[in-house]
Amino acid sequence: MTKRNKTLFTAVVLAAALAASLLVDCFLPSYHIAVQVIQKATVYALVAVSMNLLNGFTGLFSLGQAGFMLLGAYAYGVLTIPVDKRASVYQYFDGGAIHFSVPEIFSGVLGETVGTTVGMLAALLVGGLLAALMAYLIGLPVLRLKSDYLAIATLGFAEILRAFFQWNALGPITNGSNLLKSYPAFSHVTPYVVLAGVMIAFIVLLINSTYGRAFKAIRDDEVAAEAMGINLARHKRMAFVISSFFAGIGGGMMAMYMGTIAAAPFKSSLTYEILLIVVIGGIGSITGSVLASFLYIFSSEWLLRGLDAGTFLGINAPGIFKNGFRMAVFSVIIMVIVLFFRRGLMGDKELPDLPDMLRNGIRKLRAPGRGKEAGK
Amino acid sequence: MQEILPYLINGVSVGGQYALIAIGYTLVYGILRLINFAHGDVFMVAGLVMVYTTTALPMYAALPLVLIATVALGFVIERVAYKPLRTAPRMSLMISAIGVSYLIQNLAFYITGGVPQPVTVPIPWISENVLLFGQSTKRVTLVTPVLTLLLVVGLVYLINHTRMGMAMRAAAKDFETAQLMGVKINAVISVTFVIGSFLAAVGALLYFTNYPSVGITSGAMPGLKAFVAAVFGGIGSIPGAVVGAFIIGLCEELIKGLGYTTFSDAFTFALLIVVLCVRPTGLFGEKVTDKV
Amino acid sequence: MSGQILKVENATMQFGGVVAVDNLNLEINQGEIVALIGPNGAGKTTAFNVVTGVYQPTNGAVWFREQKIIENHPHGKMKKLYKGQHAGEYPQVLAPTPDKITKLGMARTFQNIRLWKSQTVFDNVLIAKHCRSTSNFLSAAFRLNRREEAEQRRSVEALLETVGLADVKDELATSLPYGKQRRLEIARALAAEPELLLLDEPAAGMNPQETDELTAFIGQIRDQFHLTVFLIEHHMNLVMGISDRIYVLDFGKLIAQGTPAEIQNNKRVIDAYLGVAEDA
Amino acid sequence: MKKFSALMLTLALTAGLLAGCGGSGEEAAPESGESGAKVVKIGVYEPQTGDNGPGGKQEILGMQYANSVQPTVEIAGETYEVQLEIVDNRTTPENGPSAAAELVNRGVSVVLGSYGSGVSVAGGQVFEEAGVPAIGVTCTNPQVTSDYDCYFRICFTDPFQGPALASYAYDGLGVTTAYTLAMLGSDYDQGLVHYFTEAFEALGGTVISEDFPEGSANFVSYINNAKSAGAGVIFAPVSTNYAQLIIEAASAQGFEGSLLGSDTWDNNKVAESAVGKDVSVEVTTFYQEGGDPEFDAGIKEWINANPDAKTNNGGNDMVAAVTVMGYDAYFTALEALKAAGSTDPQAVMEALPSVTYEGVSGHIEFDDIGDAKRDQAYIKTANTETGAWDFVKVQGVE
Repeated sequence: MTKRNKTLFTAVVLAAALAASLLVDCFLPSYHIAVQVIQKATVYALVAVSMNLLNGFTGLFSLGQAGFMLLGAYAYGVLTIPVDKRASVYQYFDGGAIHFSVPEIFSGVLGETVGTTVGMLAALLVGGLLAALMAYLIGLPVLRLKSDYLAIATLGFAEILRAFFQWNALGPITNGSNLLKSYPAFSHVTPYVVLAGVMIAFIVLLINSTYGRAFKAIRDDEVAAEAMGINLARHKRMAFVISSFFAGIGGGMMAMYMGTIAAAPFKSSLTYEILLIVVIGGIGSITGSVLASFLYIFSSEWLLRGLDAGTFLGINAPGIFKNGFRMAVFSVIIMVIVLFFRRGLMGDKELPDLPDMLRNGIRKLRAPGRGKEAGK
Repeated sequence: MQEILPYLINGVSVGGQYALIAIGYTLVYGILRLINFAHGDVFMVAGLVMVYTTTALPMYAALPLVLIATVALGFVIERVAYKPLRTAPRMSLMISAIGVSYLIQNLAFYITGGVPQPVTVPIPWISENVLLFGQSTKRVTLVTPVLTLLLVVGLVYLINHTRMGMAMRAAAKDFETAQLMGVKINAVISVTFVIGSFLAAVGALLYFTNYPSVGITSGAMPGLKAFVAAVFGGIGSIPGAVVGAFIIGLCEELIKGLGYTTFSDAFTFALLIVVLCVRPTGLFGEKVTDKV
Repeated sequence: MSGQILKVENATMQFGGVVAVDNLNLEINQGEIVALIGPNGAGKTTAFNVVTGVYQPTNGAVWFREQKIIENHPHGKMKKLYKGQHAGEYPQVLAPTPDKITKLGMARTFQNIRLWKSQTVFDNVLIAKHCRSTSNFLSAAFRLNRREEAEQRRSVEALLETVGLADVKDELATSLPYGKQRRLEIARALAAEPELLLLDEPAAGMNPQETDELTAFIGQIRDQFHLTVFLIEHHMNLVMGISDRIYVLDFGKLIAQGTPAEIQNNKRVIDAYLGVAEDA
Repeated sequence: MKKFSALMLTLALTAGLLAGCGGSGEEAAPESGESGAKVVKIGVYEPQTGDNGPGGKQEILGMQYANSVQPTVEIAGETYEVQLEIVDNRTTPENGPSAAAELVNRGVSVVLGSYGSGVSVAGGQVFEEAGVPAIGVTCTNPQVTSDYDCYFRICFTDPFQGPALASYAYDGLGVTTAYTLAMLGSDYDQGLVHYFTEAFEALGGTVISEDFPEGSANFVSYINNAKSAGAGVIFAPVSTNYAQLIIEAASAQGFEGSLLGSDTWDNNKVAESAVGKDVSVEVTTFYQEGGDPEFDAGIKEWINANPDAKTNNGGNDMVAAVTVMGYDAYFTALEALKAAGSTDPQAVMEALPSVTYEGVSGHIEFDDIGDAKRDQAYIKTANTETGAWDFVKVQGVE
């Protein structure tokens, strides 16, 4: 396939995705399961891509994603809860310490609809920036650590962050262990798709720029990269901060999707879940992360629910299809991918390579004997 | 003194439990340079097996079975999930470990139905209450640190005075050279996992006797804490892991005693990060430099 | 064209109790090709690592273009352990990371090839241009640096043409035959626009014919890019055929220096290479 | 080849996905059941897994038993078969919206649940948008009903339960210093502690509050803190698993005062874990076994005849209060369906405020917010010999 065709193909796929999301919004009510699932999947896609930027493209094995999402989610909630709802949300903290709401401030200037939207986006942005700032601070000591030490240190940071957000002394801001809620959220699919799409597009652009190439050089060989004039500390920090920024925004969107914010969901298990999505999609493939997010969320939240409920694909076996079977099947699939398909769905290939991959696949299927040679 | 005494006793007991898990981490890390994320879950499985076997079998049959089952699990995990990745990048290995942890938890979830399994038949004698310096406590509190130290002494002897121990030391020092020198590396690694799982099983017996139930995430927190202990003591070093575990156990309980209960877990991680940044090799770890 | 480009002054590198480089002094002038030779384990690569900032010397200083870039003195644990000389003479601590040194105008290759495995030949060279890029991540991501990027790509094309790798530019670096990988490493170092090129055993593992080609190649790029070359090598044919001057290292100490002809007849060098009985 | 297989895997899953879309897109119109009668669906939005899994399962038992007692309902002159649609919300808020959407998707007329307030609040958004009424069974946080018009509740709330416990501790037990222990990150625990503290201090007592991180197993130091603070009572409104751990630690450390629990403690496992120990455990709850002997006998027979149900009930046939509440919630829903005269969720929602029902747990009637009008809680104590709950008194707020 020529380069022009590849670009064309990519454009068509993206346009189709946008059209599909618009169609969903036109025909399905906001409480429809498809809407819920697509929203969750786009959020996961964004966070998975942000993690891939760090783990897949820069080779920094960080497990702090949940912590940065937590920051983004809380920033979003704290800034957007309408002023008149604060008394009921912060019921144990006398209405909390913050007495303004960003969307309300903006709607005072720009009018109700536009102002609220702008305010929500601004709150998301603040969440992202907060996560980025925290990443910068954490990064100063932690990024000097090598692979697995880095992983465990970032994991630890996420846990510490969680304890802080549940601390009653910070209750007037974080509401302690209690839920934040009643904040505005997008109820349609398209805002999620567009928002996540724009963010992911930025990451793709970054990865294909000179900085992205430098990240990959660090991943492939740190010593050589440094010898070729790439400032390791600066570039690692940059990747860490950028990744955390998007994780923060992802956290804010997650808050929108969930409708309530508590620190509890942002545990290390969330990070593991996202890491496994990245692995399924292929470490080093943005398209893979997005695809895997959708597959994972669609199956776990919707299509494979039958595995837990007794009946699946018309087979009724309550003895086998009981609670937890779905996740058990999932984890087996994940292990199979980790052990035998280490490159995941996409390897390091991207959307434009997809038609070629399919064509090669079909050719191999037709001539299985020669398949091995062709595949090298 | 009388006031902090109960915290000290409890801290030593908790430290002993962490120590038994921490050794498993430190041994595996010493040889494979892998954080075996699944180790805490092996610990949890040992607890579950204990619950199931002690209800079905008499105690003298049940306890050995727990040890055997746990050791077998550790062995199988290594063969299935880590051995095929021997030449793969370290990140793949770590992902595999996280995957195994996820798998064990989800399988346990499926088997138990996601409900914590009650420990209906606690191990006799050690779960009785005794008085110590005027404080009421369970006998296991005293047994744990003593048994831990005995096992560690045995293990250190094994490593320093047997052929297998020598092979383990060689593999820890230089994996490839040891292989070239005729050390059967796969056997050594298997033995490492067997020892680690055995100690985790002993730890689980002592730990879950103390508690009313075993849940699917019961292993996660002790596992993580024990790992921190191993890093704190200098990962790869057995005395380091033990000392680290006792220090962390004591600190944790003292912090609770001081009233900062909100941060008792967070403190452990803060300690970890400080250690990693100030002295990445821990208390007893060896310094490694990258070759260019 | 003359004038000093690199000066290593009383550099000592000690790992614990082991002195790997002991009071090394050397000078390289602009336009020269200088070789550092010595038996295995003599400390040649360590010396390279000190010069390029990978290791911080225990004591001593390094000057680049008559500007001091590295300096250190024994401190901390080394204070007591230090076995070298000139301990009190270097009070400052100057320890730039390798990337800073590369930006100053020094680039190196590695003894065991360290190419970026998942990148194409072209990208391997292009990435080395990154340190000369002036864009920040936002302008790079939003493609506001188109002109610079195009310029870099053009110069990489030209460079690959020069080193004879233009025909394989879209292949994965690791799929190249060994000799070409070596060449690519040199090309990559050149892309960082150095004045001083450091080659760590460029001919390792090459047959005589390949070595001859390499000898010619080094000469050619020296002239074309107005380089100074500092190399470590075991192939005496190459060293003798190309070097203006040679330094000889044994057990971390400098035992001889001079023109190829002088070195060839130096008794200490011959002893070092052939080995000499302790009591002789 | 491997890459290709992986790709095929994707395609297969995608195909499954499309098949799924085809199968479940439509709004469920009244379908016909096996017997040919029309079907009305009642959604069960409960945790079956996670920390609240055991409680959720017991609550479901009540609904299932009620369903077996009364499998049909008369709506506008027609007999409908009642079908329970059970979806697991996995205890945690992040799984709430999709679980709720799944219920809406299955076309339920009314929803029952959930055990646990946080996840109820999270699902409430979806029910509100879809216009499906929900009846909270044992979620006691006031926010559940105050936030959403669609949410009703048949149990008492924390602003009642907390003060009831405080007044029991202060007046009933004569304790002036209380120690509270709540899990970090649990809004239920923290909320109840808040109301308890407020009331207890208003009565003139002192309260020392501490939190423990999720996943804690060793409570010895907390008990020691309570002892050294001179607390006469430990109030720990935590989930059943932690309740057992606290009882264990309190007995090992020889804590002499009372352990006070909330409705979550009303569980067989908790009572059993106190057997043979020198502890005194008291809890508030919605119902006391023996309050309706006929009902007790019926449900015990049903549980014993049904191995799965017995497992879900913790392996014995003790009747938990949440099970009774589940039973009452089911019948309240049937009353609402009858009153609405339609299976349309909107009609049910409009009919609910005026529904009244004489349940096993008492009279059920909703106030303006949608909460049941309740002013009494049962206090029970764990019998350390039999492992059963013994009735102490009926407690109100003074």
